[in-house]
Amino acid sequence: MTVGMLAMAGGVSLAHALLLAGALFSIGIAGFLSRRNLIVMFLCTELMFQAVIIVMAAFGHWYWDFSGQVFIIFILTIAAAEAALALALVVLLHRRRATLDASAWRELRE
Amino acid sequence: MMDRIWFLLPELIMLTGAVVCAVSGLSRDVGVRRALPGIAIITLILAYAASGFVYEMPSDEASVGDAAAVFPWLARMMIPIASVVGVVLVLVQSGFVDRSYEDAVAAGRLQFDPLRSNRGEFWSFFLLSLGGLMLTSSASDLIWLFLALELTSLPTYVMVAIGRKDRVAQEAAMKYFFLGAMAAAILLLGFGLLYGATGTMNFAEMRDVLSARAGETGSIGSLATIGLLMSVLGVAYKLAAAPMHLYAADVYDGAAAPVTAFLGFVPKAAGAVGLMLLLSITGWTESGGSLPPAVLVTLWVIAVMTMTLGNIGALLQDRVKRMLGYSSISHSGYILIGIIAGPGAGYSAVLIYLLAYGLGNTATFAVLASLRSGGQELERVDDLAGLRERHPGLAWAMAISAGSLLGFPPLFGFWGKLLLFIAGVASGHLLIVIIAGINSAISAWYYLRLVALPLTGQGEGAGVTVERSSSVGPRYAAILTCVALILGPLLLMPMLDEADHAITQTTSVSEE
Amino acid sequence: MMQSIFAIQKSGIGVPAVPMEEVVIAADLSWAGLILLLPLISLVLCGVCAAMRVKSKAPAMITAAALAGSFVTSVALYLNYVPPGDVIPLLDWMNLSWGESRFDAFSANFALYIDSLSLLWIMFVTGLGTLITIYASEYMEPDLGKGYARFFAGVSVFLFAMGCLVLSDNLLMLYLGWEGVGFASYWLIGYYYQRPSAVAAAKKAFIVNRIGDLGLALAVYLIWVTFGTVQYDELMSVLQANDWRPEFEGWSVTAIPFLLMLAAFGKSAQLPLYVWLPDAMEGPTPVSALIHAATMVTAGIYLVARTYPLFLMEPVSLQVVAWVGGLTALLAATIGMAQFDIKRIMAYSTVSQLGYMFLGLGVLTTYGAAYHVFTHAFFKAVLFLTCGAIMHGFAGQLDLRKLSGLRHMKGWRITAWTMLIGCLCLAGFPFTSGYFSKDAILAEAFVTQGPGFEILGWIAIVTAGLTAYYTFRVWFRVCAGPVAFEPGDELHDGDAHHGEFHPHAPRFAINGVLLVIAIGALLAAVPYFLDNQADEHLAGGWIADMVHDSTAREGLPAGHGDVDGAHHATILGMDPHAAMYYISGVVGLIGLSFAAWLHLWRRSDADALSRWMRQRIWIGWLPRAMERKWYVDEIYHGVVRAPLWILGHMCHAFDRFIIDGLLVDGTARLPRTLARWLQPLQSGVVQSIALAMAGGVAIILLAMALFMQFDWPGGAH
Amino acid sequence: MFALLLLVIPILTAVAVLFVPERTIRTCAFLGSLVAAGVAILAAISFGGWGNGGWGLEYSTPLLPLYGIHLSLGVDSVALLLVLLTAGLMPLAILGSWSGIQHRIREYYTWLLVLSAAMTGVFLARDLLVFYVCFEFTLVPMYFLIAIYGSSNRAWASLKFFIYTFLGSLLALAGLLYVAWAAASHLGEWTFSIPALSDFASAGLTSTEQTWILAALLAGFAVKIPLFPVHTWLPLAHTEAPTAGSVILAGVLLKLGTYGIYRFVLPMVPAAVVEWAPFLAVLAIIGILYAALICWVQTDVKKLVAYSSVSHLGFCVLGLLALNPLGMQGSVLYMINHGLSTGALFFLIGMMYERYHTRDMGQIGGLARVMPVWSFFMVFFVLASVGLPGLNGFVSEFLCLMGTFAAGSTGAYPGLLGPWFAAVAALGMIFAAMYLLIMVGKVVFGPVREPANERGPLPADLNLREIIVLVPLAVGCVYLGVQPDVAMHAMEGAIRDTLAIYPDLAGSVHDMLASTGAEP
Repeated sequence: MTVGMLAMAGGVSLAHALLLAGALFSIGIAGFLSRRNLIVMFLCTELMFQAVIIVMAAFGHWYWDFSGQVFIIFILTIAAAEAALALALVVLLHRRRATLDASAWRELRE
Repeated sequence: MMDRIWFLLPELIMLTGAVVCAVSGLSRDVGVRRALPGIAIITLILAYAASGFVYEMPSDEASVGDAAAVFPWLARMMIPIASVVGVVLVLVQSGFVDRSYEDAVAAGRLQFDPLRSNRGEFWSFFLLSLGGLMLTSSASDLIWLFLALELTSLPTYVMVAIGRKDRVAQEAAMKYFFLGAMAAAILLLGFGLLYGATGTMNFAEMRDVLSARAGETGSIGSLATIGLLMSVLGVAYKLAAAPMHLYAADVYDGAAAPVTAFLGFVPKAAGAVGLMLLLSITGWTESGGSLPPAVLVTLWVIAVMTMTLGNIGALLQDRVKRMLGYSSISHSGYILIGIIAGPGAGYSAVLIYLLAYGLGNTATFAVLASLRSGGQELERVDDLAGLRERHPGLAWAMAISAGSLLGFPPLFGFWGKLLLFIAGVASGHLLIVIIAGINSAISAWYYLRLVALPLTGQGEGAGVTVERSSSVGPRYAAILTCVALILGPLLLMPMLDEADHAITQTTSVSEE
Repeated sequence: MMQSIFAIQKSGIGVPAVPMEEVVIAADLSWAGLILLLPLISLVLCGVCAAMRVKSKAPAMITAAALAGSFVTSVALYLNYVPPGDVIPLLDWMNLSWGESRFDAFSANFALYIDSLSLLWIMFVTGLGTLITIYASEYMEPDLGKGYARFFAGVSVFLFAMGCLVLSDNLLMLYLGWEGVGFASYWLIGYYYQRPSAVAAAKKAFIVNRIGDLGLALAVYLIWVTFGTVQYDELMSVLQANDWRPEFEGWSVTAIPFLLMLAAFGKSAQLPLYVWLPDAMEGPTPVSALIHAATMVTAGIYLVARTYPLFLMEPVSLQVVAWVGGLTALLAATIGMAQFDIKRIMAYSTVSQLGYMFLGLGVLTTYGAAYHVFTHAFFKAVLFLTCGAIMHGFAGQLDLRKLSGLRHMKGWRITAWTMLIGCLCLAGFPFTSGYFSKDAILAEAFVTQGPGFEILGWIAIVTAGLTAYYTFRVWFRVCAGPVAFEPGDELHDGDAHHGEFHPHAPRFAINGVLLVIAIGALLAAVPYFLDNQADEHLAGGWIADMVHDSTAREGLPAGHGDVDGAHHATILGMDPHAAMYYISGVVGLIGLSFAAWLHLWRRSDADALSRWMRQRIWIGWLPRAMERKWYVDEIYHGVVRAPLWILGHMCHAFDRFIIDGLLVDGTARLPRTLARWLQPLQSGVVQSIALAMAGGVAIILLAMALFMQFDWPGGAH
Repeated sequence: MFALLLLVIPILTAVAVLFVPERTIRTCAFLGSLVAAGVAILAAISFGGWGNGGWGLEYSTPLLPLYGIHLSLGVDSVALLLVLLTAGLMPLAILGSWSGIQHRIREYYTWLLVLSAAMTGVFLARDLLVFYVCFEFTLVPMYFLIAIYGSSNRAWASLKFFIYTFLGSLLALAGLLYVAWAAASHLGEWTFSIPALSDFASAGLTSTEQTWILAALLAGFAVKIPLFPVHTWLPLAHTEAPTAGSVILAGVLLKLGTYGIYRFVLPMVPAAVVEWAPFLAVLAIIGILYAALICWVQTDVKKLVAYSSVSHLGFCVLGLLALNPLGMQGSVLYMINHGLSTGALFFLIGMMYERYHTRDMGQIGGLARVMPVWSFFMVFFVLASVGLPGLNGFVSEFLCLMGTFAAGSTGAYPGLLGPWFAAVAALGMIFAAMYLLIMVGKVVFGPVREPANERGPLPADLNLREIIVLVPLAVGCVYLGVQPDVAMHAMEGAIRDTLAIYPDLAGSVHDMLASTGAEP
């Protein structure tokens, strides 16, 4: 139903793009919540970011407005920065515990 | 456009300071490395001065401030707040990064190796994050806001990781980072939907679009509402508000005390400011407009949940930083009262409260940073017992800061809370004020432990020997903040005027 | 329905209504304040003596002198007395006002209301007080340097409070005196404070009196609310003018006398509040004589007499007074018959005699009541003081089975014979003072019409017989018969010589006082034969004069020659007054002869009789119940004290466990409990935290989507 | 200016105490409090409002003009009487803890002086927030006094005291802020001036609003008084507090609650007060009897006196709710009298405790023989507490009950209480005699019983210092018992002013009664 309405409201391309973005975001978040490997978890966040990028791009295209595109550049940059950070962190953690299992890190709890 | 650059002078100064720190931290000269906190302080003072300078310029722009921003004068208020709390934070953090490494170098056991030194990075991240906070306040569109928020938080991830080189700190960094990434994704998705709903990234234009739509259809539309809700929830992570608060206890607990002090204030302030900016797009101003009911209800629920969960969570804690982490969550709940109260009295109360809370929070961590037990940080609340017998000044500082956080008259925290309550009542949200009152009473339970154990305890935690840490900075910070908490209310009148000015000056209509 | 003094006639208890003259304010008589001031001064001086640990008899001297001064002042006041009396302002106390009307102000000051009634009372109070203080100066010798000053300070307090009670011009100052005498009595009963029984008795006296005080307090409120004043002179003129608040007329007019009654019954030890008086005998004997026999306990009679017009407004109240008085008289007499402690016998006889006085008030003879108060004060003081002398001499021995033949012992003759005088008066032996005063009441019981008043009269006559019996039981046992004694358990230093007990006979002060008061007791009959000054139509001599100018004047007997409508009743075909002379004389003699048979001539018969009665089931309960005071104390304990005590514990438990434990601490525990429930959220695993966060976001978004009214298609357009 | 001095002198003394040499701390604190008392007396002399109402000793300077918040001080005669009570009790409290407090004396006297400043501030406040700040701040010194210098269970007692009263006062703050906001939206500008807010609220709020505000205010004040059923912190706090703490707690702190009712509840929400007076009176009466019964079964002397405070303050509340000058003057007088007599009782218990280290009636007895002077004072103050006429307790208790009894029958004042309320409450008089005399009977009289542990360094009986502490209180008790007129005339005008709005409500009360079918 939603699909149909979106299609009616905004045309095929936008709806498809948004659906794709929604699917990506959902996969990302599902993966983030279910996977234990730190690197895979990080990749899932990247998936979510990509989903947002698609949203931005789609709406930017829809409105014929460039600020969406501009935002994409910045998002990519931030994602890159985060990737650097994440990798550094993962290396650090791996050195300490020799595992990338996120649930191994549970010293801080109640 | 150049006009805006001019208004960014303070942030540019911060950036410069960060670069200077990063570079000079690599110096082989111990003196230079020791001077890093000094550089940070100088940078902050310069930024403060610059904010005064650019905003008081005798030009047409001066009357409206940073005309392109949503709240043109907000930065005029936020930069001083950030600088003042920043200076104290510098003192708290001075000398703790790489302490053992530097000690070893000083003792001649190790050669100085720039690749192993984190000090320069730490201070530059410190300044960058504060710069991000300053930038947040002058944001005029979604991109800027996002970048500013990320600039605020990304360095903090690193700071948590390198602030203390042990397992829990790294675990804290891991949790902070990964959960932060997820929250950022949610925030971004919200931004994307907002963009989709309005077709613009500029806050002023979005406000025009949405208020026009609200004028026609009676609502801003569901896409915008969902987008706004997601953005709010994303920002809630920075603010440590429910349900995005769950990381806070672990992270605050794991990070080193000085870093926790930083975490307790800077991202939270950025989040609060970001929330004020985001909500402005609904056309909600002092003179009129209102929040969409869904957003209002969400904020209301979030506020109540946050303060309640924070306070009751803190009740069970034995570890002092974890307890303070929960306390910081509860303060986000109080801040949200001001947000709910809205532009005008509510937002200006938020600004005052941020300062009061920032000082009080920093003071508690300053005390913790001043103390070590067995070469480690203080872990358990009970370790504070009988502190007065050995270090009366620190015990008193702990008591005063806890009292201020509790909102006890006549300390600064009380006035902050009072202004929030007045704003809440004045905006018709009496119930949430009452809930906040009950929450304050609950919070008395654990804050009083921080008062009672140091001052009245008989040293039950005597098994652990508590000594003063070698660096004097935290002690000065504790004294300074406590003086500020006691005497701060005397400056309340001008501060409130300033905050009121910062909030009531809004860009009325976009230029287009 | 308006009721006034005049309405009484409808109810059948006829009284003449004579308008009262206005009482004048007489500031020039303020020297009368000395009556109150002197005891206060002596209180302070005694306090100083106590603080300086004076070991001489100075406190007694000071107190005696001060009280003598008070007595002299009272007499001087009497000599200066001009009917209808004066109000003498002394000191402002409470004056509140918030409007113009009388009802918008409340004022009660220290001022003296001098009329004949208060003069009568203050004179015998201060007079007897002086004498008994002199007596006590010797009696209390063993305590020299220990509690001596404290004792006389207490006596001073008592005299001050009693003066306030009697002389006050308003109900509030009366209340001050009322509680003050209660406090003095607490002080003096608990004089031997190391004896738990004395402490308990003192406490009991104060608390039971407080119950009465509650009645007085409520009565004062009600009087003020209804009449707008608590000052006697204003009150009387309000009553005369029917100028009270109409909305309170019905129930408050009824309630006032009953509340006052409660107060009077508490102070004067009537049913159901008499239980404290027998226990009060724990105090030193002079105290029992002064406070618990002669003066303080008559305050109830004074109160009723003082507020008589209020009682007259509600006729039922006086009937209740009469019945309570009569029944108390009988009950206490029966208890008195079965006791062995002579002081307790006297205490019950006091209760019984006070019952007579209330009977008198109830049957509309304030004169009779006042006269009986007057005579009783003397003869009962004598009796107590002789008991005290005996107790003093025999190391606290008071058991009449262990004392005998006192009149044959050297040094004890005065004691024995003065005791005989007291006993004769108490027993109503013909031509003693008690005979006349009792008859005045008895006769009126037959004259006045009321529900069962005739039965009441016969009860009173029977009681008179019982009184004669138990009175002479004491005298015959203790003073007559062969010489025999056992010492009590309160041996003083000088008592035992070489292991052998020697009773020490009373000396000058005690004997002198005994003689004086005994003579007084005999002479108390004289006023009956004096001429009436105020109104020649009255009967009753000087005492009637002293009641005449007061608020109690409605209860005065009309002259004998004056056969008005009220005196139509006859008893055995004779005029009640005349008949009573014979009847009570005969009844008294019967009681006396029984006592003589059982306790003088054949004491073994008494034991046989007692044994015989105890072995019979149908009558065996009677002596036991009489001995155990009809179990009244036990009933109080079971019905009032124990339930309240249990209730106290229940309240305490409720407070600790329900209010504090459950409600307060439970509420305080709530946040922690809630936090414990939520603790699993903080499991520390990054995924579960993320799940909780994302779940929270999802829930919020879903809830908003469901409950907020979205216009779904309104998004992107 | 006097007002500011009264506030500043204790604070300055407190600061001085922090820095003077160890040996002179007590002297310094004592002198400071004496000076404060002297200034209070001077202020009382210079005060022009005795008897005729109105404010005096006014001082005002802006704090937060944006919200109309001023540091605005001033007193009416009732407040000044309570200021005098505070200033008068303080030197005695300091003198009374001379030997009882042996450790951390510097802090002790600092807290005591700060406490006195805060309490004075409550009575001096003419601005809502000044009031609230001082009202709330009294908790801190008291908290420390209990938590540092208390007996064994002090941590729990202080915590409970703090949180309980803190919660209450926060709710009261919410109510007061609501009033301020309502006034602001009505008047167009913020004000926190108490008279202005009272004027506005009494007329400008609907009866529903008034009811809620009444509830909020009572949450703060009823806990402080304390009224049944929110009284349970008090016995605990009293038992644990050090002597001077108990004295101040009973003497002044509890009066903050009744003063709050006098200052805020009665003038601000008259309609709600009139409507709810019977309900509150029933609570007060339950408190009177219930606490009295509990007193009866106590074995701890201090706890007994603590519960007796609950009982006594019930009379005080009843007097206020009578809504007529009789009851109200009695009630205000009661505040002072209770401060004197119960304060003295706590002193006496403290003196006993210092010697025997127990307060258990089962272990101790017959002290009249060992400590005659102490016993004299004990009996004296117990009698004052019992309400023996001629001493102070009587006058106020009598007037409170009389006001209650006559409620509705005193001129134009409305009143829903009446004879039955007074009659039931008056049972408290009997109970008071019962439990206090039982206590005296056990502790003072009877055979001597002393606990086994040896005496402290103090002499057996009271020393001169202790007598000096007690004598002023005794003199006060006698003076106010014999000359209550002095105090009552002094407060007359202020009370008439406070009650002035009530006669207008009388009509509506009668309507209300008519609609509920009740009879006046």
